[in-house]
Amino acid sequence: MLLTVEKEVQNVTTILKVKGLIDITTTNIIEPYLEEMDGMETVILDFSGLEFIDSTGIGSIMNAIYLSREKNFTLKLQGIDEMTNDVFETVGLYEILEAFHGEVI
Amino acid sequence: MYKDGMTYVHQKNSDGLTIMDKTLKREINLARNIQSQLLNGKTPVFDGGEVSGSSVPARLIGGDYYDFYPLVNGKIRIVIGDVMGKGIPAAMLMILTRGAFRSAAETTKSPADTLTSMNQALYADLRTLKSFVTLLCADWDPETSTLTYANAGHNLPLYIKGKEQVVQELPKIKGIMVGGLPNQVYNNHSIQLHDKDTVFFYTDGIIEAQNHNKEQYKLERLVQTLMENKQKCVGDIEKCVMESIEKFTEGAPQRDDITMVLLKISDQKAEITSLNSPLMK
Amino acid sequence: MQSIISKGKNIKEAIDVGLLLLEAKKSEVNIEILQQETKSFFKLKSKEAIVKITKLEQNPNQEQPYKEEKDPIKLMDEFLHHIPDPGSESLVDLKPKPRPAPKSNELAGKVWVKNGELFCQSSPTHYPLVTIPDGVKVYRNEQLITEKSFVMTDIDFYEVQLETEEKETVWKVVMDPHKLRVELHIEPGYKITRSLLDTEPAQHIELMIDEKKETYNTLSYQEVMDKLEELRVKHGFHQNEIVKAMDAAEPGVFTIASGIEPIPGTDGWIEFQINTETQIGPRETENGRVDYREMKTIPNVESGTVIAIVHPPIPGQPGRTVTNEPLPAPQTIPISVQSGRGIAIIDNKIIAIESGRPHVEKRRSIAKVSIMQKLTHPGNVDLSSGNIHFAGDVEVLGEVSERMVIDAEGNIIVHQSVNMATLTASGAVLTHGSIIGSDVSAGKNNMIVTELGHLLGPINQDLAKIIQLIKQLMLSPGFKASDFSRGGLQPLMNILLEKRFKPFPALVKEYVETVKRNENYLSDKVWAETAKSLSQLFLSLSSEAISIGWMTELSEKLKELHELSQMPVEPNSYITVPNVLSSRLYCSGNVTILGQGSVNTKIYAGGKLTINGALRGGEVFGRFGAEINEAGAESRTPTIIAVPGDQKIYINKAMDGTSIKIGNVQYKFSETRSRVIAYLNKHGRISFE
Amino acid sequence: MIEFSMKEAEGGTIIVRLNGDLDIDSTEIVEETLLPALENYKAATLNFEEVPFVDSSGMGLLLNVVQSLKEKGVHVMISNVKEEVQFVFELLQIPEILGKDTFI
Repeated sequence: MLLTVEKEVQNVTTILKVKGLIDITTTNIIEPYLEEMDGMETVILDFSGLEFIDSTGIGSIMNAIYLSREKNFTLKLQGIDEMTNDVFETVGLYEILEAFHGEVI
Repeated sequence: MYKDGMTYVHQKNSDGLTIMDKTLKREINLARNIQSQLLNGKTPVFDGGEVSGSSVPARLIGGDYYDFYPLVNGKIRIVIGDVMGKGIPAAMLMILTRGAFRSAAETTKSPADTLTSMNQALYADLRTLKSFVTLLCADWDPETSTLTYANAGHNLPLYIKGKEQVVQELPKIKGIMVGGLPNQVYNNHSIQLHDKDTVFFYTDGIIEAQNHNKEQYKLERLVQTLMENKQKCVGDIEKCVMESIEKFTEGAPQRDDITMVLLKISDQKAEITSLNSPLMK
Repeated sequence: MQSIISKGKNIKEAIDVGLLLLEAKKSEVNIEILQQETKSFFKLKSKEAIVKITKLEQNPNQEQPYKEEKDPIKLMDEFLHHIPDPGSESLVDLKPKPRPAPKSNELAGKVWVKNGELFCQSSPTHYPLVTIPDGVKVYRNEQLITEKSFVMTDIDFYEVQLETEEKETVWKVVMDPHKLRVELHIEPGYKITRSLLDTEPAQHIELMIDEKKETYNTLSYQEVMDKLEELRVKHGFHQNEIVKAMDAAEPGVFTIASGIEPIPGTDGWIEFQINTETQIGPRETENGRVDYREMKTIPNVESGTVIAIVHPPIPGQPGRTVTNEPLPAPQTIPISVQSGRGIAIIDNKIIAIESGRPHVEKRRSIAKVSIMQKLTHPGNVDLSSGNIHFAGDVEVLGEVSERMVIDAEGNIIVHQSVNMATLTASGAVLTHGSIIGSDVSAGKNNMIVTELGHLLGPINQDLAKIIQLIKQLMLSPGFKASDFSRGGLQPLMNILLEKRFKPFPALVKEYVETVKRNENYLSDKVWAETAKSLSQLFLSLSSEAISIGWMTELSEKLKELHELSQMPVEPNSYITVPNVLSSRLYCSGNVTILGQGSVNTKIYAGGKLTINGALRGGEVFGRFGAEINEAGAESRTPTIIAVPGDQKIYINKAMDGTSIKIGNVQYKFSETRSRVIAYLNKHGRISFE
Repeated sequence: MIEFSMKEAEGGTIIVRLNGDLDIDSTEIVEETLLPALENYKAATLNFEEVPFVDSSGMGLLLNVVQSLKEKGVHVMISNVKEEVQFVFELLQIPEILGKDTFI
């Protein structure tokens, strides 16, 4: 598998640890995890195991951000390496995150 | 069995392909032709410089987009963009983006306004489709030799200074990708270009091009290639970049489309009057 | 303990529903209001009322320490009783917070505000006092309290009414008449919500108000785009400004589209290849004396010299309106060059075909270039030399004596004095000696043109009226126009001139005569031609057929001439002399008296009048102001200095008895005054700076 | 071309009914026939009811008739002027020239 997701639930916080690459072939793996966040207050996406992300992957993260409003949780991103950070910054992902009261930790 | 043009018939032929596969393939080919005609349309010709652009899709059809639009005031509006995703969905959104650019370019005063207008026009659709487009829009004014640009989440173009012999990114300017948030205000930034300067707009498919060993082409190689060929005309630089990528990837299948647009300033400054607004070739 | 959460349009409804579900009476439950219903600015945002209803134990007293004082259920009943109708604008905070549990002795006789509600505790010895600030209404048992302060009791029911203010978003899109700019004016809507601020318990409190302003900018992108569409705005949108306007919290104006303004071109011009500077007169030396030897020599050219190059106009660049229509640049006017004497124009070059002083006279877009010949008269001009009439410059090295006349189409320069003579020049007049008892005029032709212009104004006005009248007549159903083809307009003209435009022929006559009298100075044939046409039309009784087209054409020409006469001439002529005595000076441009001054002389300056010395007696006029060192005479000879209403008079020392006239207002100095700067104030009276 | 008919009224007044256009062709009739015929009355009323058009010569003619009759002591009145003709008279200020009371 090119992408694995580890789910860890602590009370009202869910941590999703993403390992491998998020691209067009793997977004269908991560999306179901995000869909089942009802009742969660905080969802943390941990990217420390991320190898590669493409624009479809960014699209998935945007979906997560939009979902956070719908399902009323706070989305936090962590473990972003420098290269991914550059990409996120370029496309303006952080501004969107901020607009939806999410944060980077 | 009920047959009409809308129904694909599952029936293996001798090659092992279903008829549906063949029909689909033909239609994708048609779509690719349409897209390539739209992309490789007219390139404006004007005094004081030249532009050129090209795009190679990773699959049969791609989601990258570039365009030129001559404005009534004699400027050329250039846009380059990368639609999220690949293949047919991305190609469809690319056509949508092109329409939004064409109508916005016609009516808006500056690149920033064009991006704002495009975001206003595309936001709802892109949200519904859970997609987005990164765009970089620039106005080249042959009269004053200034390049004014605005950015919606795209990577910054490379600026090859003809005189100083250096390659660097254009001064940074931020902006959220089109389809990210509604009611976005984009900002313009201007730089003065000089004789023999080249601006290289591209999508990240170039620097992320991979060879069989999963190594990336990287910005360093691109800069190197541009430096080596900077004195050439835009068509030749384009060809050299493409050749360099091909040589590096050795025909390995690519994950992303490869697109570039070049603008080069040439010294033959003709007198600019209202009459020599750009002509279409 | 059984409890449910119930919703309703308002609190009452929510409670009613809840009680029904619990099958309980109001007295058996504890009611907690979780959410007050809100009528929001937007219907979408309105909230339902939510209450939590808990069925009480048998003995609710344990939970309700205040039971003895005031049954909360009863209190609630009272509140519910006073819940405003859904339609009413007043907001009452109904949240029944658990009452603070202070020690009763501490609070006795005090009043306080907690969570926006007014509370009090009476005491047998003291009644708490509440002061009502402006803008707050307090009701006691539904009766408005009109006093500034009131005594609060806990047996009455009090309601505090605070007003909310709402204003809707107002916006409009304005396009300027040139369609170059579209502005969006916006005043975002807002809602001001007021609530009572908590106040510590005290025997006397003043209610304090908290004000919250929320902005509701309801402007939508689509509304703006629809409006722009309606205005047919297609081009030059500032999308960023539209988005900013949608976000605006304060009233503002946003330029949401702008066109491209046309870039004006350059009118045609003459580029001189030689120095034509002739304006520089004698210079004053440091000790205040005038050195005439410093006078700049006037340039001369040999025949064949290219004097100037005529440049065609450079057209401007058209602009574009926001409605995507081209906006033409202002029309550029070519310069029309008339070749005078000694000048040939080949292609775009002005070439001297005679030697002499190049002379250029420019009025707006018409320039006349000629070569002035120069006559140098070595001695005096007197009976033995005879009068001088010369089509060029005249330089007299000696003096001009009694009754002699010099008439020059160029400049006149006299090295010595001018005595009882007449000097007339189309150009400038310069003398190195005094002028005594003489008539001197410079720029004669310009003065005539100005004079003719004054006549042309009313003539053309009348002529336009006559033409309009005739056109009206020909269109009227009761008028038989067939005779025009035979008899022309003459019979009609006779009626009109005799009866309706009686002063008109007299004006025409004056014009024709002025032109005839000054034929020599009017080099342009157009003056004579118009005079002839006017005379034929209105002065002769010839039965020659005249057509309306001819009259219209003449009217156009007159209008043009009138406008031309109003234009300043470049360069203008001037008179520069050291002293002048008992003479008359007329000049279309500046008059400068450099020496001791002017005595008993009449001066008319079409430009500025400057007298470095004294002005003693006489009447002087400066069209562009007067600057005089010393004015007035000991002998009380009348001294009058006049300028038009829009000009100023400067006098370093004005002796008593000196008169000044600005416009039509006159002032006489009754005592000597220094450093006078006089002008006409906005009330039309003479003021001094 | 114009025609006229005359009818005597009380007090030495003659009423003239004009019929046709008052124009350049009317000059002879008006000057040579009408004018002499009216000279001996105290007052003359010119009825314009049947005059549909006037031209500039006609107006000159009218002014001439009124003035010469006035000189001879004949009081002239003009009546029943058609609206269109009245408009032309007013453009040229004929009522001001002849005196407003001339028109009835």
